[in-house]
Amino acid sequence: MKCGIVVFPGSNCDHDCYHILKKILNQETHWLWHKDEVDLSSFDLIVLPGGFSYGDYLRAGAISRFSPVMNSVIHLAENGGNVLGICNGFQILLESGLLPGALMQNHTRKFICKNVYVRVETTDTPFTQKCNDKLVLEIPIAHHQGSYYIDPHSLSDLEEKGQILFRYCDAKGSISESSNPNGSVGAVAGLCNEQKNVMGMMPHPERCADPLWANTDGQSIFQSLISQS
Amino acid sequence: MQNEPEITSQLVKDHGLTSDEYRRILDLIERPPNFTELGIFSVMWSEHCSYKSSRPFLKKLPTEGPRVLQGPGENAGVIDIGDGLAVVFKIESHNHPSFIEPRQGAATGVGGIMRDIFTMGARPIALMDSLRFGELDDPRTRFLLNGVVDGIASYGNCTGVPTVGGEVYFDSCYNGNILVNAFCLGLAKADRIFLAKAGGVGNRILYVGSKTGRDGIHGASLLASSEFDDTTEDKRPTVQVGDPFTEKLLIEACLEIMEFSWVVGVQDMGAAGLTSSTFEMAHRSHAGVNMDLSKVPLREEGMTPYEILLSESQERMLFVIEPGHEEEATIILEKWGLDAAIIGEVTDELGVRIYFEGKEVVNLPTLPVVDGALDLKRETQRPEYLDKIGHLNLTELPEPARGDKAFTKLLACPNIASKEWVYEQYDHMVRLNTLVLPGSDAAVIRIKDTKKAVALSVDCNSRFCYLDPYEGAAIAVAESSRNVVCSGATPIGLTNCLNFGNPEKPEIMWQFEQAVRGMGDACLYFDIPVVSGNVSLYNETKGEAIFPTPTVAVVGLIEDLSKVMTAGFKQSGHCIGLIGFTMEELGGSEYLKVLFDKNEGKPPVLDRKHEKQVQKFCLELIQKGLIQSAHDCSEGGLAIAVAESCFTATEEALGATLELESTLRGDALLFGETQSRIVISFPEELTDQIEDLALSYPVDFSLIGKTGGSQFTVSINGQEYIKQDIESAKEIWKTSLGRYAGQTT
Amino acid sequence: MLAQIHVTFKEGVLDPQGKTVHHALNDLGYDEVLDVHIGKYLEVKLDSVSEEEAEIRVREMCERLLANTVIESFRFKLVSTE
Amino acid sequence: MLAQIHVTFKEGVLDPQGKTVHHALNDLGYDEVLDVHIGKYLEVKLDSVSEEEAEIRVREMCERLLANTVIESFRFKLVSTE
Ligand SMILES: Nc1ncnc2c1ncn2[C@@H]1O[C@H](COP(=O)(O)OP(=O)(O)O)[C@@H](O)[C@H]1O
Ligand SMILES: [Mg+2]
Repeated sequence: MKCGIVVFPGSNCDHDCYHILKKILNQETHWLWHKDEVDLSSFDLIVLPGGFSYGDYLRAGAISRFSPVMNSVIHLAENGGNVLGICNGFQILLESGLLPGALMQNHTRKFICKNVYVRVETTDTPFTQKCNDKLVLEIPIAHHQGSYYIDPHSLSDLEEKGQILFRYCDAKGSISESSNPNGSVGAVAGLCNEQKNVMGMMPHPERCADPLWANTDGQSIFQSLISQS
Repeated sequence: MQNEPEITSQLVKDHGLTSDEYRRILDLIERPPNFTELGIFSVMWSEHCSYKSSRPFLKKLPTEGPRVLQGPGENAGVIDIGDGLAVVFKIESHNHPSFIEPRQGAATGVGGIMRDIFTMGARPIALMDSLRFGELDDPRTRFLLNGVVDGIASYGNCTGVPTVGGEVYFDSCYNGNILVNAFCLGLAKADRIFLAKAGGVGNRILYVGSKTGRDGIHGASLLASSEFDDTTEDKRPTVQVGDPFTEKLLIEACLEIMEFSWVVGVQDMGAAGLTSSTFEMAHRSHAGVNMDLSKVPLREEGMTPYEILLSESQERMLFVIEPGHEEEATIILEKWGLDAAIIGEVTDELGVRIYFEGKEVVNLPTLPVVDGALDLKRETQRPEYLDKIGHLNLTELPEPARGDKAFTKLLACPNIASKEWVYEQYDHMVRLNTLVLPGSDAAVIRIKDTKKAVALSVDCNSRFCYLDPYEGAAIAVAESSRNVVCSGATPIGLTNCLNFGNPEKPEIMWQFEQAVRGMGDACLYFDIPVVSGNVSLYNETKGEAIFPTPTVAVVGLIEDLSKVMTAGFKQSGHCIGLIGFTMEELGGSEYLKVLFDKNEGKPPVLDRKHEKQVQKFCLELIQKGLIQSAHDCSEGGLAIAVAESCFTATEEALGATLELESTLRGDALLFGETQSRIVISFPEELTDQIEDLALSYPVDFSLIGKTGGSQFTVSINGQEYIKQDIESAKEIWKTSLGRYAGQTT
Repeated sequence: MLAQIHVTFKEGVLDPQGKTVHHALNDLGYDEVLDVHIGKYLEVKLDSVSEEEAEIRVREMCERLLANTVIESFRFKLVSTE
Repeated sequence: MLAQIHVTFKEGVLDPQGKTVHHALNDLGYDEVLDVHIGKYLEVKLDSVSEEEAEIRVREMCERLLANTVIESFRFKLVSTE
């Protein structure tokens, strides 16, 4: 799989994604600088990594979506290429309109860094095909603006079309207010577009994919992508 | 310059200089300084920059060792960890600014310490913070706590450097003076360490980073060199706002530029801004500098040379580069969107000349400015309070028949309760190196592309230091190093932040002297070099000083990262053992404070020889793979230490049953804070092997119980003393700090 | 010319910050506080352009960058700085 | 009654958000943008109190909680909601 990792000036999980894709999973991995508009058609996967691309000033992801590289990413996405946005990357995908809805400040009003559980809601996507339905993954989150918002009508639309990939849940997979760390509507932790080639998620699968740690649940997402390319 | 104030004795005084000091300036430069020059002396001779009260004492700290590549004196200390790599670390205070504006004060504290690290060519890979606040029932304390934690989070998280550990204490002595000490550790190639050097004549001085504004003029230097009183409000505009995004750009750009051989030296602009960076760099290189302030990128209009030189705007650095490489440097800085300008060059004059709009505004020799402040021979005197509180009469303390109440009270008290509410606001995982997350004894950071890891811990029990500064400081060293050992590391270096009251008081200076001696003696004994540090004096409000708080951070090395150890029990049915033995020591304990509202007596005795054996033994157990957990006994004593190992067990909380035999009072046995004790757990079949090893040292070792079940049960000499449901106990411990912090009124 | 821009959450979008501040004010004894909404206030200084043009340009800035119209609405006023 | 409160950085205090948004607008081709400052806008709805009292109470709320007077200044206007 040929992967590209976009580097914005304030990206800080770029190296983590690189480490997992290149060093742990042995995939061909390239850096993509935000100022470069380039032809991405040879890539199997573009990752928009976590971080604070422009300090998260104004709104997370608001400024980055105008970077030249985003034109290339949008072009690729429109032509069916796989794009994965993690955390800040998810925020950028929403701001750029590649995914519907918005991310707001956590309802706790604080940054939250901890392990949470998410339940796989759809396995019929390139990002989740290696997961079992309703599989519970333990994945860390680390964000301040991760409370997903979309109007109720569009939310049921997402549900109907199978675009919701992950929901926050507890260790056993049940969903309640207390298992929702940031107040996201419908406990949405990750979703994809209608074509299912663009996915954004708040949790960080790259933080639980190195076997040096006991938990490697995040690998299932990367393995899904690898197996289909 | 036109309209410059005339130099009067009042103006000299307003600049924090005594008349003796002013006379010394006249002697040294053989003429009166102009207004701008007076400003320069004022900041450079301030306590904060000159260490005039503390320097004579600090000379006694041991700073050498085979691994030390750079000791105190540069931006940070450097220790060789093999494989061609070195760790660069330092801790620094931002107490006064954080009290005035907690969010920005703490944020810029983190920014400042990070710059000290990457200035040396190291990539910052871990942060820690040692925090002290007043009593939590005061809304002001909660405001400060929330603001400080938010500030650290906002800055550290945004720059992508994980905050992996720290400590938080509450005591009324910090009501009027909180402490915010920030630690940063970076990783560098051992042969590519950058120093604050100017090098040869003709080298260019390159200004990099944020534009200079009027913020923080006289910030660190004046704020940290006087006590707080009612006029402190007037000093408020000196607070600076941090810009972590620019810091992140600076980190990346600087590390990129430092790959080139034409970079001669680097210095960040910290306290006293452009002034101290210029003078110190020139002085260290036995060179001079010519500088044109008209070239400095400015944020505001109409700034005077005085303001430009003394501004403490954040996120700025100076590079010294060889001529002919200006354009290469500029291209890299532009790539990262940073302002940059050549503002001067190196001369062979041993002096600094500064120009502004074509006129010379400063012409000073470097030596008097940097090194001219006379070391003050501060008087020391043993404080009287020690006689009043030095003795604890245990017979006056009613001994409870059972320990349940004390146990749950201690679990809920903010000094012992889990600090999860704090560290969950910090990104402690970014960069994929944090092998041991916050919540264990020390954080462990793996070093990518090697088999190694480093362990970090920051500690100080200031209650002990108040009762006996010498012993208290030695205990801080022992505890921090014990924490590092419990994670499987060998201590290799130490940095310290000495937070004390007003040095003009002989009693404070006595505390200072004792603490530095205690720290130095302990470091010498445990063979841990002190490679960097920071002094923060005048931590007092309206005459009330804080407890002496000599915070220490110890860095340890783990050669084989598969041998990392954590504090939590791993499995039901394991044996629980205690390395070390318990004495009747309740002086200065959390138990005494929480249950009887007393801080008195003698702190626990630190038997250094014993401590060394305990640490060595524990390390050997870890390296031989004989144990499954190790956790040191600190605040709250044995009962709390075991409970914490229960709470941090791998999956859900694991219960434990302790069966103790002892002639001590129950409360001293379970809640006393005797030093040199470590709680370990291991599979039963290894008991003989561990006992044999203990005998061979020899070191005290006893079996005290078993893991498992849903209860935390303790019996003493066959009698039940504590029995608590482990899940509910954990809930109290886990949520208590957040509940306090979250109250709005 | 100065554009004074207000960006606020749309009706129906929960404003967690406003809610928290509301609680905090009540806790502090300001019982008369019935509701709090928190938005952004931006001042954008513009080089002399005509008012008509500024109107168009500022609206565009808001739509493209300054507000996220999925959740926020904006309004602005142009004031002369002469 | 509605209190419309503007909280902005004091003169001379660094406004990193404003600075970054300024750059972004210039990069987007809005060359006419000379400066950007970003502050907060709060709407606090008050139960019927007299205007004089509201004036005092709102000022106090700003000083105690809504503005950080070390680095921010505030101004507000009371509008009747009848
Ligand atoms: N301010 C803080 N920031 C980050 N982590 C913290 C902070 N305070 C405490 N911790 C973490 O909580 C755990 C317990 O801290 P502490 O009670 O000081 O431990 P110990 O007594 O073993 O030194 C440690 O892992 C520590 O790093
Ligand atoms: Mg501690």
